[in-house]
Amino acid sequence: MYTLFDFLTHTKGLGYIVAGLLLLAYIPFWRFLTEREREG
Amino acid sequence: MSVSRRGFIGGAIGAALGAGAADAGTVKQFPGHPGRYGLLHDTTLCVGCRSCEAACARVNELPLPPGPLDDAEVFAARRRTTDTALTVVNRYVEAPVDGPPVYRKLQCMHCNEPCCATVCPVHAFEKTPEGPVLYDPEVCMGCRYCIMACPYNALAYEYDKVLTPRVMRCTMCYPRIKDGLVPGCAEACPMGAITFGEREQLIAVARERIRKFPDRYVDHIYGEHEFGGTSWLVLSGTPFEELDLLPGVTHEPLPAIGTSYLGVVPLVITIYPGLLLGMYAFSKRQQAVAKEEQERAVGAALAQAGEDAQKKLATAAERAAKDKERAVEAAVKKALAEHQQGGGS
Amino acid sequence: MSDAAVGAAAQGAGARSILTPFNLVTGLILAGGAVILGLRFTQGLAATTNLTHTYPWGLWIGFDVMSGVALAAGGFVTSSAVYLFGMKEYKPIVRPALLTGFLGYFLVVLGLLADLGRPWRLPYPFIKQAGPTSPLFEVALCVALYLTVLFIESTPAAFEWLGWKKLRKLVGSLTIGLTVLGLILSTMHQSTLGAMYMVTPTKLHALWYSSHIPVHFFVSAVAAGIAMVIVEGMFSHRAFHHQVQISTEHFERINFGLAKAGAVALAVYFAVKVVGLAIEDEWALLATGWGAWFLVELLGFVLLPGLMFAVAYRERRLGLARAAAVITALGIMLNRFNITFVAFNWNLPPAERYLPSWMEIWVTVAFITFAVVAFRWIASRMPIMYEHPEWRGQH
Amino acid sequence: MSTKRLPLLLLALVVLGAGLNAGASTPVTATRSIPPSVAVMEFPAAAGAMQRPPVEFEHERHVAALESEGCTACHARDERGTLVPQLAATAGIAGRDALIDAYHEACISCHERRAAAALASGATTCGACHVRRPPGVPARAAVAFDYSLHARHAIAAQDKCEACHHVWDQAAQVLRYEKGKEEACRACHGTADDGRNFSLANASHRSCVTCHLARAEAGAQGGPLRCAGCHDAERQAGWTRLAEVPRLLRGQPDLQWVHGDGATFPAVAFDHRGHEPRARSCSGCHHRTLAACDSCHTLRGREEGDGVTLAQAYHHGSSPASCVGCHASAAAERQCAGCHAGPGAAPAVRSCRLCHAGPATAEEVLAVPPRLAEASLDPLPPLSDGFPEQLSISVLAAEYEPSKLPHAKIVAKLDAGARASALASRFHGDTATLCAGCHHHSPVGVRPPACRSCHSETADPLSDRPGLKVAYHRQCVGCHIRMAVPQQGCTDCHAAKEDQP
Repeated sequence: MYTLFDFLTHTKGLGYIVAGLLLLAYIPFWRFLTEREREG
Repeated sequence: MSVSRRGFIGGAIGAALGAGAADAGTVKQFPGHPGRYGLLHDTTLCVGCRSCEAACARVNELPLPPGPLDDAEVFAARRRTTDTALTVVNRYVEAPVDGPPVYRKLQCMHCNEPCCATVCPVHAFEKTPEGPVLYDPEVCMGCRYCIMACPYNALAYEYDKVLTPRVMRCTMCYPRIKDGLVPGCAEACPMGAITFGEREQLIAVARERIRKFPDRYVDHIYGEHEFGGTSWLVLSGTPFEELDLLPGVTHEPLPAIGTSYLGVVPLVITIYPGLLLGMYAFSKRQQAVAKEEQERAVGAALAQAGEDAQKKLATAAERAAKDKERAVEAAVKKALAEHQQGGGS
Repeated sequence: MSDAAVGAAAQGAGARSILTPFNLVTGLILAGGAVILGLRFTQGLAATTNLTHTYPWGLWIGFDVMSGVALAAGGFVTSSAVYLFGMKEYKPIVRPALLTGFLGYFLVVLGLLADLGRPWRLPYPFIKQAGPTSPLFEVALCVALYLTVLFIESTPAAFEWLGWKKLRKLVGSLTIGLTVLGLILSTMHQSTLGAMYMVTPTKLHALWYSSHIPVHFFVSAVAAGIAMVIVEGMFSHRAFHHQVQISTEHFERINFGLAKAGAVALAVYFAVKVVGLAIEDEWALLATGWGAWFLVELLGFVLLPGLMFAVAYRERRLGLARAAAVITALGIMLNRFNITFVAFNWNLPPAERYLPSWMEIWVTVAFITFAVVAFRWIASRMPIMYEHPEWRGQH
Repeated sequence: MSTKRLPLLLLALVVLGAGLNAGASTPVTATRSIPPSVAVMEFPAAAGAMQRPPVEFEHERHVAALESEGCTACHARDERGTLVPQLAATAGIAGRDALIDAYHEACISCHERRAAAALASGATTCGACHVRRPPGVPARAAVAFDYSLHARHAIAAQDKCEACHHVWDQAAQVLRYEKGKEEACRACHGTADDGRNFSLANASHRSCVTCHLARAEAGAQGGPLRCAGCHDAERQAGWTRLAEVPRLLRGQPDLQWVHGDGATFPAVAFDHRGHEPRARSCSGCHHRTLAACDSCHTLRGREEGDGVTLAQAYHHGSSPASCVGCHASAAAERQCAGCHAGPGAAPAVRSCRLCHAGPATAEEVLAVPPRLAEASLDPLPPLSDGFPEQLSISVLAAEYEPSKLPHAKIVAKLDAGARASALASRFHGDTATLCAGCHHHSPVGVRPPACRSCHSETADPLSDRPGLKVAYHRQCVGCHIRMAVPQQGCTDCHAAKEDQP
């Protein structure tokens, strides 16, 4: 990792993927959270 | 030596953390690929013969600059690099009474931290370990953000081509460098105004020239730090502003400024769902509460109305009953009176 | 307006003759646009635009992408207000706003396709090779996603028109999730459009350049979105008067609500701009020629409409609110033009400056006309301006 | 505000903006040059800032208007009849407000008086005099009182030096003339009035203008009376210069040993008489007083000499008053710059001996009379293969024909330049030194090596030694540029190849 450009490419690329996955993961988490509400 | 239990545990944790902390603590430094190449452009030696333009055109198989090379009319207007001329020489200072005119060669500066590479949405630019910044036309979609972002206005675009327009710029003769040769312009320059070599050595050479001839040079190597430093280094006898070389607003590389905001983006992706669904839940609950209150209010109102109705009914019934009694009494009395009159008559 | 009358009015529009003056004019413009685009795709960008190596981005980027995205922000503003923040009384204007947003973003993609050197490579950042360090990559990602979100959010009207009940129910259930996703995507790319200019501190004039440009772009987009909803309401309410179910009093109440939101948005935008001046200590620049031009934009097209919105809301004057909305929309366009090519490369001599060629202007007008015609075609068929009887009161 | 007027307002805003924007990019106009006859009347720094822009007093217009009344209309004469340059009305007034009132009283009342008498008169309102103008640069050229001008004045004063020179007798508090003590005015008169010791400007105007005025009134041929007469650059160029200027005798030695007391380095024989015509005036070297250098500059530096040591005074590389500095600037002249401003022109270490050739100890200095080493350059050697007449450089010939180097012609031209200058012939020592101009970084005298023996094909980035092609061009074209030789084009030295497109 010699140049800032390489570093940014690496970190930002990873950043997007991680954020995307977390966003998707939020849906099952929300459903898990509010499951009981919907049954009642 | 007695080691108390807490001391022992504390020491162990400290050691464990300490090992990991060694490299994490330092701020990230990016010195760039060691031993990468650069070029030193000494504008006090340049005589404006434009051999470099001709050499560059030959090496890149581009049309030679129009007209004879030594036609001084060309210097009347200041030119810029175009898609068919990857480098141009401009005259920046007319010949003062006591000296020769000052020329400078324009081309892509091959920055250490190229902002053209940073802003490209398809990563078409790559900063090679040898130094040049290379462009890959196979992925470029022609958005031209690189041309807009370059602070030196060094990039050009083939607007006239329909199917295969490319971004055109100096490649520091990358194929020649890989063959161990010197870039075309450096080889062609008769006055040695363009010297090719390792960037660090060229900086040392430039400093030595300034030290040896203090009144010939402005004591500044342009490109050593500007926007994070460039592969092309410029020495000049006149202030750099006169050579249209902006004094480098900052030594911080442009990619650092350009992408500083992007750090927030993943945060928006992760924070917003919680925030918004929280708001949505809040507004739904608010609506639910509002509905409940409404029902309760209606219920109460109904109940209230019901009670009033009962009361009213009760009073009405009472009154009715009394009226009836009174009516009955009156009737009875009247009957008695008629009876007494009947009896009497 | 009983439901039967509504249905009759919808069919009635088609019966009239095609050659109305409106169709003639739009047809002419669109034909001209098509010819020029044909010329652009056969002779290249050089033949149809004044773009140069110093000005790689011109009117198509300046208007369609920069201003188009901001003006199409009405969609996410209204949908998030209604669905997320529970402002139910704005429900009737959600669909037209979403349709405007969808057509606006469609306009953006059209503008990009016309401006890109190799438009057939538009999906390359996602399928071929990504450049994650680039703000433009982030904008492309979000615009692509948000276009699909807007498309899905606009389909309920189509499904109701086509009578596909199951699909309509499915999309109905997605509304909340889509609105949340839409708000996320909008926040990101509205601001990152501004971040695209953070990389050129030496080329954009100091008065317009700021390290907080993303915030400037986002807040101005909200203001522009609200203004655009009012402006769009102005035209569509008059054009589709026979379809509108809500009473004019309710429509006016919505407009005044929007005017109030507009006043707040413009006030915030004005504040952010002035704070920008303070942080970068550019007071002295206001005395220069550029300072005067900046003040024209700031006072004439941000402060003025903001005050007009406030007065219109207090005095309940709809005409004033609509005028303010028009000025705000023009103001955002002026700001985006200033940033894209008026104050860009501000230190170059006037000879090297950029002015859009008539062909670029014609094509841009043709795009706008296409959007208006599409809006008119959809709104006259699908339940945009009114609620379909079967689906009354549902998401 | 009804919506009808809105489009109008909008249109006005846009037009205003566009107009301003067009004006935005016009560059700031160049600074204005203030003619010599205009005096910018600014407060002395001590009196604080002025509330209004300074008045630019046009002396020329006032003189033209008051021609008939003569100088005493504004200026007064002191007890000895000298014309005092300051305005009479403000003479002796101190204090900021008093000074303001005095000026206003003097100028405005005069203007009003003349206006009443229907004569040409000036402004009376504040803004008319205090005008805000862009920054100006005074175009006033300093008067170069060189030998020729001094000689013309001496002739006019019939060699009576007491006409201008005087000495301040501290004891008797009086100015008197003393033979042999004549100094340049700058020796005593500084930049600002200091009690009775007037500033240089004040003192020079007092003596020169008064004398010129007296001669003019007496009908004799006198010097200029108006500002532009002395201070205008073109007029100065137009002054008549004496063809041959007699030597200015002030008791200075012809030849002497220069040897600082306590110095151990050999003394230097200084040809004072030879150097005098080299400078424009005595104060070329005697930049403060006409005393010897070591009276202010000592080995370890003294307060009178601003701490500049004797060695620095004589050897400072760029000061025009020092020996080495003056010689360096001479070497930068056009006919010498070819070699001296070139890449390898550092003076050889042994050149110290050229000057320091005298005795070392103080006693010997007194005993041995000063003598100059004579400087004679033997003639150029005859043409031979060691000293070729013409060279053809073909080692690199590729795009062009081999280049023809007229070796003898070049050496002859440079040699003539060296011979013509006494400085050059003295310091070159022998004719062969000239060769080191091109054959640099190699011993002088022996047959010098060819360029390609040190310069290889490719440059050596470490030692910054250029490749052969660059060495040729940098040396030849560089020298032609420095010496303004017209042959600087590619085909001037080597013909283009026929098949070259």
